[in-house]
Amino acid sequence: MKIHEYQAADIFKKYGIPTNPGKVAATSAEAESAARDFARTVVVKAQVHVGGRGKAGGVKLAKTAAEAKEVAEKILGMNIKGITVKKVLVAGGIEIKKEAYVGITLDRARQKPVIMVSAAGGVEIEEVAAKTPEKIVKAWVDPLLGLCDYQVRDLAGALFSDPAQKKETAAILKALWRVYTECDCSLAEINPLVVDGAGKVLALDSKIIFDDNALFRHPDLEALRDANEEEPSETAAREANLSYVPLDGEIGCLVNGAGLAMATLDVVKLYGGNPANFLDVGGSSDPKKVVNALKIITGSGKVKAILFNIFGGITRCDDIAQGILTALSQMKLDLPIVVRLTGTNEEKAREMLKGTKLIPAATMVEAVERVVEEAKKKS
Amino acid sequence: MKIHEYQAADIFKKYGIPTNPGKVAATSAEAESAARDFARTVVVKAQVHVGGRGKAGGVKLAKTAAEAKEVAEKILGMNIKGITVKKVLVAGGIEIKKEAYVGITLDRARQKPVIMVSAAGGVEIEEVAAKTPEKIVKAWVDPLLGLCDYQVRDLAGALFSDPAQKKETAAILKALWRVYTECDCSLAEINPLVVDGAGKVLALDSKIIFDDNALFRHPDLEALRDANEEEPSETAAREANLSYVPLDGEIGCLVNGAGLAMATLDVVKLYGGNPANFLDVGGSSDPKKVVNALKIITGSGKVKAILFNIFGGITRCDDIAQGILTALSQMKLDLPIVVRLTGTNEEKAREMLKGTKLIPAATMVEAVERVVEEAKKKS
Amino acid sequence: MAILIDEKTMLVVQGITGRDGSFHAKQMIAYGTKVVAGVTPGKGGTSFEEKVPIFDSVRQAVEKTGANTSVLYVPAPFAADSVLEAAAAGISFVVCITEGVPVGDMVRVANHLRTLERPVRLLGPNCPGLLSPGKSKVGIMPGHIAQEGRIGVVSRSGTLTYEVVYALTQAGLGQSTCVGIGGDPVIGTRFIDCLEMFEKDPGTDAIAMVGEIGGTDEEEAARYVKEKMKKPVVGFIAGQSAPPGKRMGHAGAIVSGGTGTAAEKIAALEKAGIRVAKIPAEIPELVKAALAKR
Amino acid sequence: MAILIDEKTMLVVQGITGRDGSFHAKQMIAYGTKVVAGVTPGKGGTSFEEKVPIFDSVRQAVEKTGANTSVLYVPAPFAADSVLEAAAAGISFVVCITEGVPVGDMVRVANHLRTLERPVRLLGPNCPGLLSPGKSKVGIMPGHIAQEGRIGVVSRSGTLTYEVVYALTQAGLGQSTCVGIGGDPVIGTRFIDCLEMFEKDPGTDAIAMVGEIGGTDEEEAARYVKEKMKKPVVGFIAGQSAPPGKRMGHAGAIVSGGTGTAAEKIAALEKAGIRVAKIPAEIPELVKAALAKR
Repeated sequence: MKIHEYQAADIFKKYGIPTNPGKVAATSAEAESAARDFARTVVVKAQVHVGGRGKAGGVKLAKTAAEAKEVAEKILGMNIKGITVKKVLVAGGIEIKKEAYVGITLDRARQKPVIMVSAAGGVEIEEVAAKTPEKIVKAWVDPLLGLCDYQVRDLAGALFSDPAQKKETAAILKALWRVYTECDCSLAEINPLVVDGAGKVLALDSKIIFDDNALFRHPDLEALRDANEEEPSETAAREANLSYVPLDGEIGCLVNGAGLAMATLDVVKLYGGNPANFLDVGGSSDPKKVVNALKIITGSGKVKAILFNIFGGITRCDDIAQGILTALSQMKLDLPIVVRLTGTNEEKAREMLKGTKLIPAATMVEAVERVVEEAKKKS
Repeated sequence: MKIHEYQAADIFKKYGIPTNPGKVAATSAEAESAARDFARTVVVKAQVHVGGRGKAGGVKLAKTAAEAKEVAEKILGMNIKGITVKKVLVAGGIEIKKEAYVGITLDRARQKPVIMVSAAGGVEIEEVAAKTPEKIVKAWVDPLLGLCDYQVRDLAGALFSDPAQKKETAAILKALWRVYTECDCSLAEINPLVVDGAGKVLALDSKIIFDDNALFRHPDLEALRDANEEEPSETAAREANLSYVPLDGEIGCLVNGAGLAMATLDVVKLYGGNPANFLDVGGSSDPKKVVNALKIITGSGKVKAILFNIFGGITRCDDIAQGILTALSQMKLDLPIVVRLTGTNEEKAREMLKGTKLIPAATMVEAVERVVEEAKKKS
Repeated sequence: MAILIDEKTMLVVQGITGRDGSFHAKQMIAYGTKVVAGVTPGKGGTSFEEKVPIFDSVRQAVEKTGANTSVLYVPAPFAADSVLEAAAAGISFVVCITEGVPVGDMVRVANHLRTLERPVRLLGPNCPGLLSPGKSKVGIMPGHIAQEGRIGVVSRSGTLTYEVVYALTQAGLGQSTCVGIGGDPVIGTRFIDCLEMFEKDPGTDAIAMVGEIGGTDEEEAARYVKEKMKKPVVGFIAGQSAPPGKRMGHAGAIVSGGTGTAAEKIAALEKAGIRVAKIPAEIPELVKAALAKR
Repeated sequence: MAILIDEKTMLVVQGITGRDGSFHAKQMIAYGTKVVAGVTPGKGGTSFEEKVPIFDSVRQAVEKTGANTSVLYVPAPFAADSVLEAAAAGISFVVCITEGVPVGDMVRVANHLRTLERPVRLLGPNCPGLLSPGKSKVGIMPGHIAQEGRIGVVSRSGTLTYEVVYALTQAGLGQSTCVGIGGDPVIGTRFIDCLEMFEKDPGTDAIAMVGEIGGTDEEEAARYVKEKMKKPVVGFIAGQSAPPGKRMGHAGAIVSGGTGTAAEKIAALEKAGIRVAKIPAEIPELVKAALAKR
């Protein structure tokens, strides 16, 4: 789960990381009043869950409160990578002497958290990694031992030579490690970590992504979720406990199992179709789940045909067919629906679909060919 | 470092372990007033840093406040294993349905903390271990992983069968583990852990010993030290940074190094003497340390002769001899002093002692024989 | 022959009295798996289906029944502890079916298991378990889709594994062992581990490896195949059409920071000489072709 | 021959610019130990006595100088971290002189070191280090008391070790290696480890083992001598007159809960056929007698 910069900064502050104080504004008037309080140049930053907001024009300086109002007016409502900006952060401008990067994430290959620091701050770490990997210093943390002082010293020393700045950075790294582990983060990042005019080290931008699997033990963090940042269909899917990702195409896909769902999208594309979504409907034959899934998928109005791709496994196919039929009887849906059911009693299931408006298919390829064809008919 | 029961109970309470509330009293009047507040039978318990206070008459029931006063009068000032009782704990009497033992300490052989529980509570665990070891259930904790829930479940299940009591005990064990690690304990023990009349599990006695080496990072715990529980000579030695243990004999021993000091006491005993103390004076030639050490050793007035046993090592023996002479010139000491110095320039050192009242000796055995002889002369 | 489980597998089911645990315990018993014990704290002394003794702890289960393998159907908050319990109790192979386990928990568990003197292998979490057709089934895979044979299957997913296994079976290609290693970012047994075991297994002639987006395990597996393996491997990678930064159902199926794309993985496999199927249904043909070439 | 350190020992001194570190670094260099590097964070780039380069971290020291052994003269609060640093940097033998290290820190360190793939041996903490006469000296032992020879010495204490080494030297019994394992309750290298190394060392004929009250390491060593060793071992145990429950200087020298007494230890040694000296001065005679008996 992603959170906003200002929320991440709040958490960092709680753990003792110095941040640049700011105020959140949802209107340009609020932004103006915030800027007036700072009584100097401010920076107005779009609060959205996507990177590259600077390039998109979502970060602007304003010398006066009036200018801040003007700038906020432009940024609020702006669309950045498909997401509408609802809030801005207004923060006092500071003199920047140095910009560095520090971040903690999981190294999947080594199965250990890795702390990365780079004296090349302010740009995305992926960019640094691609262009000048030698500028990144890494330390892997033994998760059972925790972050050691000698590692912190090494990392801080790679960023700054001034003893006071090294010491402040060491304290920041230790605090960031605590945030990372105690809050079950998949990413805790400060980019840039800056040295200000007074020579102090502080976090100028704050980023945290939480491990969704661990949110159950952090209700306080779960409460930071901003549903505005999701499409309404994503919110609905989350609330219905469906694993769902909206896509651009016209073929709605209901598949059981994430791997099979991904493969289904691939086959749809391979056969010339465009999937409207990723959706794992799970292994049961519960009609309610199917109803929820269909509503979510068709909500956008873009879907022209629907594909069920279900590998029965232990659940019997006739049960699943019954579930789909019950679900469809509970809602009005005027779209071609291709159903592929494989597993125990698959013939019986296909038998059941005869005489309904559902189009049965025996294999995945057959089903995909058919649904692509149906979608094209509708175009 | 040992602390009192009431202090340990305070720490346990802070970590969420239910304890039996009590009040500390330093006078019988305070004990009476505390008992009046409880308005029922109370137990008056001597607060001393030694075990076996029950057998020594240091724990008594009192049905009324008047009786509590009477009992406290007897206990306060009582001498238990050489220590005078200065405080009592007055606690409400409770109905005891079951008594168990739980404790955490270091298993030196395995180099891991071990949690021990026993359904045979109320007696010393060493006694249980000696007589009925099968009644003790142990779990070793991987210090890097920490205490696991399955271990807690296992241990709690070994004590109680009632689900609620198991659950309460599990929570107590987890809290006790936190006390043990977070406070750098060498022992954290509840004996007995009882089930009271209402079926609730609570700590009826609380015991903690801290690792002296770790006190530097726990100033709050260091502040719990009760100098009353030490002999004045121990306090003085601690403050002078000398490693010292008072003993019963008449031969004062100043040795450099703990192992050599222990061996010196052994040889003194073997040759018919009785050491007055263990004291590690360290490897330096600092006269101030020697003065402090001599003052501490001779403070009791029981010492009849003094033995210096110094293995020079890297420090030169003539330097050490000079240090001893300087020290002696700074204080009045009318006791025979045997000095054995071995190492670089030992002959030169012995030369320096000639003409002084110090008695030089070439070997440890020679020195011990001589000091025992000198002490006997004085008897 | 088979890898990881066979006739000698003596299984303890952790969480046997739960909804999933009891359902799949029955399925496993019906398949012929030797389910020797169940564990549910607080229910020790009772029995499952009047056949399988239930214990309060895995330690007791191992002591009384000699179980050597365990499978977990316990809720996500307790999964890590249950794995540790099994490992400490003397189980040498732990299969964690549970989905939604915090990644931090598994990082600790995986690193801990690696330090044990007596090796303990973990499969999963978030995996369908595994199946050695005709010998033993541990987990939730449907037994009827598989058939005894000489193809090894290893996959990060559930139903996609079934799809592949079923396709192989229908093509007359039976399996030695079908292993679902799980879709989480941190898992106990990885492609390389399974490939190594299949390479050593005299009952396996070729391997079908089903990967997906996220991480670099497929790339490392490709290197391993090229450098260390003699048996043919064919592959499939799911998620070619997945957008970056989105978690595709599995916690581990995410393209982040530009790495872990299907294109990269397919390229790595092909570079290592592994034929990659465009659709799952193509796998049996590729396996046959690979076997014919030997 | 010798154990643990010899002519090939390339030493890095952690805390080389401190009072103790600089003093003993000079002593070690004077003895002939190959001191190749020093470490003091913040002083990297300077040098010690214009001869030994100083680095900010052990990693850098190892990279630049090929150091294989380290010795620590760092204050107790930082000792555990310094051991971990050395271990992570590729040092294979770490000698921790520091006294007063929290026991909990060493419990973590000792358990961690045991899990490393590349083995790292720790000696200490709270130990005088070790000395292979004529070859190398690491720690704080006075070099002049020792003499090249074929007796191994292993001891929990400092000056008592010197006493024994000096007595051996004066009796004409030179030493292969003299090891002070340290007086703390949790130490990295124990009696058994040293006995095993001495048993294997072709340069050692007999071993003098100096124990003291507290713990059960001497008892375990006695069992080991009886079951596994061919070379003669003689013993001494300090602390026969120590009262129970009192820490006798060393954090580990305490009789607690009735165990760890000198009487028990002496009995265990004698039961294993080890001759135990009544006073340190008796050790050389016992060693000579044991060697004559062979």
